[in-house]
Amino acid sequence: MSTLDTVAHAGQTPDLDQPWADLGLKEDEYARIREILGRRPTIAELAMYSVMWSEHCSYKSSKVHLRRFGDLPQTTPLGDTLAGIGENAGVIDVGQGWAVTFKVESHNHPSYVEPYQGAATGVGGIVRDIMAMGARPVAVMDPLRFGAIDHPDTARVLPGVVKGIGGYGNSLGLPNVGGEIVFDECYQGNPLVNALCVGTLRHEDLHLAKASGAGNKVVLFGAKTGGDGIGGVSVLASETFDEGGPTKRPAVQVGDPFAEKVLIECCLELYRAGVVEGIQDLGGAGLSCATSELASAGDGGMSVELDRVPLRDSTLRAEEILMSESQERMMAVVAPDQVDAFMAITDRWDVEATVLGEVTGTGRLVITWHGETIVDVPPRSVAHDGPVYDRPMARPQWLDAVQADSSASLPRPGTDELGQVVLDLLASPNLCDKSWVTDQYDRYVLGNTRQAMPADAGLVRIDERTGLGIAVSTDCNGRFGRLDPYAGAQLALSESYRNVATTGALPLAVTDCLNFGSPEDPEVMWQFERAVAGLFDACLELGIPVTGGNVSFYNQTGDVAIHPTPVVGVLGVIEDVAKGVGAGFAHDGQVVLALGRTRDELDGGEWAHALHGHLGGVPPQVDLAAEKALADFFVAAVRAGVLTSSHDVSDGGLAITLAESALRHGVGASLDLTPVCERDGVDLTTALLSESVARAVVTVADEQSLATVVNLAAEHGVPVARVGTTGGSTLKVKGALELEVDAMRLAHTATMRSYFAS
Amino acid sequence: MGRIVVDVMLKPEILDPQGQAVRGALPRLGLTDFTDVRQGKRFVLSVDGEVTPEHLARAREAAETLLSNPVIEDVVDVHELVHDEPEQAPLTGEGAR
Amino acid sequence: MGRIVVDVMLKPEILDPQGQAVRGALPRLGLTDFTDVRQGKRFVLSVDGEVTPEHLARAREAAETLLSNPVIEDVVDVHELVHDEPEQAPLTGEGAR
Amino acid sequence: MKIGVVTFPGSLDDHDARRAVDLCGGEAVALWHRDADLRGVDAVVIPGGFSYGDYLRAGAISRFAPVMTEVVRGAEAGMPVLGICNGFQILCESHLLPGAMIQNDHRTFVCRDQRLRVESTSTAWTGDFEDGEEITIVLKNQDGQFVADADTLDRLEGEGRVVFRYLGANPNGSYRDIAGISNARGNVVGLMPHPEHCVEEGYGPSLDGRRFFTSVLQEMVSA
Ligand SMILES: Nc1ncnc2c1ncn2[C@@H]1O[C@H](COP(=O)(O)OP(=O)(O)O)[C@@H](O)[C@H]1O
Ligand SMILES: [Mg+2]
Repeated sequence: MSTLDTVAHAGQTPDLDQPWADLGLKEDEYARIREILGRRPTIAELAMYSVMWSEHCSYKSSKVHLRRFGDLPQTTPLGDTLAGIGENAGVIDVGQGWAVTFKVESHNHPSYVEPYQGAATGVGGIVRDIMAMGARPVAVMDPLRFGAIDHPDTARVLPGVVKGIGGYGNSLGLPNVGGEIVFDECYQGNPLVNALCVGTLRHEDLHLAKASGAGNKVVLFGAKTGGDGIGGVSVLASETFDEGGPTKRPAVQVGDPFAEKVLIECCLELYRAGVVEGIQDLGGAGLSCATSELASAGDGGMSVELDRVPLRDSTLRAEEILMSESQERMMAVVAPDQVDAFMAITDRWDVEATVLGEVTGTGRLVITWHGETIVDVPPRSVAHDGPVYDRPMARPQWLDAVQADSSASLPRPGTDELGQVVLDLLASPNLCDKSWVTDQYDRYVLGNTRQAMPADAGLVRIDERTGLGIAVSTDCNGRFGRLDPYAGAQLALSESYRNVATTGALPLAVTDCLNFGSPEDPEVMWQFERAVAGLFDACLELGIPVTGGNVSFYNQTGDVAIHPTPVVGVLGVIEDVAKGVGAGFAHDGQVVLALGRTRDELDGGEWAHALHGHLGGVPPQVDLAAEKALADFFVAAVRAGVLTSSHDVSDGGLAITLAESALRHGVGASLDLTPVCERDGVDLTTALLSESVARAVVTVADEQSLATVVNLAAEHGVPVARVGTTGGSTLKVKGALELEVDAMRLAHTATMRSYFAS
Repeated sequence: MGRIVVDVMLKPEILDPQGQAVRGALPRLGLTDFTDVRQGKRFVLSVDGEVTPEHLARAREAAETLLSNPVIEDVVDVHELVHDEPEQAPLTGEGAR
Repeated sequence: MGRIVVDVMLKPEILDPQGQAVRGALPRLGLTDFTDVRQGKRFVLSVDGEVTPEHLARAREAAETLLSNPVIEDVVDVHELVHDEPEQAPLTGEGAR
Repeated sequence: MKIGVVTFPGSLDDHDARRAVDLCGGEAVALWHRDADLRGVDAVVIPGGFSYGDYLRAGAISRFAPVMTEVVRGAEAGMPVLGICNGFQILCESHLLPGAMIQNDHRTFVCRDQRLRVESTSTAWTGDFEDGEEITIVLKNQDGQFVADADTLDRLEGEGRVVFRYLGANPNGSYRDIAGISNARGNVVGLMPHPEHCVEEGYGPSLDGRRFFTSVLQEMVSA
């Protein structure tokens, strides 16, 4: 039999050599643990600290920068936030007694190792975060980045990731209402799989992750605990005292979406019954995280009998149980007189639930194993007071050269070449039709989806009675991030904000997933700091808070980091979702208007990237005032009901916006961009390909609506130009191109299929 | 025509939701003997003519590279399907093996 | 602990999308010997103690009622997993059966 | 008129089916898989989703739920039963309908607005359609390929029990483009597409789903 490393034993063996380095702890971190405890940690304590103080759980490299987001006013254009950064997910008031919670998270590395399960459990994890706020999850999105489209490993990773996201999300009955698919060599070996979930709740249903009220019970419910995701602890295994050695521990976590679907319904019923005092999901760091965070955020004390945890693998040792990342589990704090009611509900859903212990007034988290104390720590020291690093930063040496290498050196296409350029862009990996992917996602389930892909933003009804709805979009151009991380983050926000606004929704709040290389590289750290600063300044200017998000570091191979990729999600609200406007020319004979100002801005854009493999210069100028004006215009115009369609201008420029508008319903248009060119002083090529911000294309049905729109645009200071009329089977731009809509469709839809449909 | 069977199972330490679901359903049919159920895959590969050692070697290669995902699965068996196995003959009644 | 294996295959006349996909992928790995591939399911049922004839009978019942759908599938084999089968031991190298 | 909608663990479109029933003038009643009780409903909808995760085979495990004993009893006595997607799979596994569903031939989940032809209006759930009418209904599934042996298929065709057929490219490999079928009596219908997602302006590609529910309400009035 093995010897159990108890607290008492630790006291007697102060000089035992411990494998802190193999667990990823630094010498001074280990020293601090000893100082906190006044003795050496037990193996179980060491396991807890090491995992909770990891970069992933403690944000030790990013904390000093992320703190800034907390300085943003915690108010949206509609009022105070109900829960902000630091909770599982931020919660915002969207009016009429409704609240919305949303958050984006990464599951990058697991998805590279095992694309299907990595992506699936990524969805599962973010959905539990949303559930933990007391909300019903109502939609998901999946911003994705892959290596080159023609790289053999992309053929392995992409289909698996897509199948995993669909396999999990579809089985949960959550509509997938948007996302991104971007290909770039820089993500080779480091694909990004981010997942966003939105949930809704009534204000009074808000639940927080805290264990308060001494005597309240701590209940673990959901799936049994297995050895998932505790690879690191195998280090401990070799150090400890077992004979025979442990059985193998899985290298990847496998998701069970069915178990999670049942868990969702079960949780919602528990909330309705009012039997939950506090709730926390189990994600990274499993029970270590859930117990220490619940205790730390509450009264501070908790006692747990770890041997009560239902196991899938009876060979697991105590420290492994503490670190296991088995999926589909939750932890609740329940008043003693509610435990029976709680269990009746979990029984009804065939969900296993076990009382593990209770909240105490001791200020200590005490964990026992068959009666012996193996953990006795101040929970705050584990959960919230981990190490914080202000890592060195350095502006990259290469940046000046890259910024100097503008796209001006590339041959601009002549007007006679523009037709082919547009076809080539429509077929290019980042701009091509993604329905091969999005058709694998259920967008209809729950019956509230007003708009999903390929819309600018997902648009979802949250109240069937009143039609109250929300719009959500995620965006980021990592190339802009590489050219200028500060501007890159702002441009990501700018685009996401615009995508939400074009539907007529009022943008309210931001969530972000900051995907970067190694924080130990000063240049990466500099990029990170710049991106956070950019996002902070932009949110301040736009008057919207960051309510939550996620940081993913170490996305690099050797010395080569991915482009800084701060994926930004924006959520907006619309009073009557039925009034929301979609993209695309729907009818013949409508007036087409171009909104916003075009500058000569092709650096870092799709034209330079897709057709010339060029990345240099400086990204488009950030103009948040213009972005806000455009959004305000949209809210007013959509409320007035005068727009028949709207589509923003972003990747690929006006050319792609117009082409996509024609493709949507197969309605062409006849256009003349002279007013834009003359007003903005750009040539036709620039007008079509530039990626300047704060622009959109809208249509109106009649002269009266036109007048209203022109007035509203003037009122908000949005430049507007009448550029043509919808109709016909071609997209015609005077002096530049005339393309059959069918020919564009052929080019647009062939790409994904040719690489991935087997 | 010869046939080769490749059996692939999830590694024992990996969660098997499918097996769990079956495990949960059996008692409802009054079948209470089974303490655990794991679900795996069985492939039957056909070759022209007799199965040769080369065929088996290639089947093993296929098993390791394509038919199983080594991160979560084990190839537990690769063997020739011999004719006295009741292969493809539905099992019925008492007499069946 | 005893274990019983239940093998289920799609009926020969039903087209098997998964098998077809594997069949199509093999030549891309340079494996050109295989003229057909079928994918089925393999269940491993555990029982406490030795496998008895009663256990086998019940496994057959499970196979016919739950584990297979007779409209599309055949139960091709139900047998005790005997210990000299290389069960759960990953197959490696030449020596492996 | 009360129409029951069964919820199994893993049902996803149960709420939507109840909404559709209510919107079309019926009274939706939630039924629970564990209860061998139909709560006095006049008809039953088995909704879509992934009951029991669709592990093993789609619909295989739900078939053994206590509520299904009652559904089968009711169906055999002539009560209208509609199986949508997973519900269709459950009805096949329960032997209320012939045939079975296997994985889509392209092996991926597919979500699309699907054109269908109504091939029979003499069932409890299709009386409000015109014979041969073309409709658009949301289709979304992973295991939607309807298969049956040739005799069964011939019999279904011969007896006019093919109720819906896919138009355009076959979305999942279903034999003879079959999207939905009925039992001999016409009270039990199963189909892969989702009429409950086509009942509200702006929340689905059409309103063609409404007539499934108005048909059965009409049928029950005249019965
Ligand atoms: N991985 C994905 N999952 C779901 N929807 C996606 C995904 N990738 C792209 N989409 C959807 O496809 C459409 C086009 O994507 P994109 O061109 O990135 O939009 P935009 O430029 O408006 O942000 C959008 O509706 C987007 O939400
Ligand atoms: Mg857009």
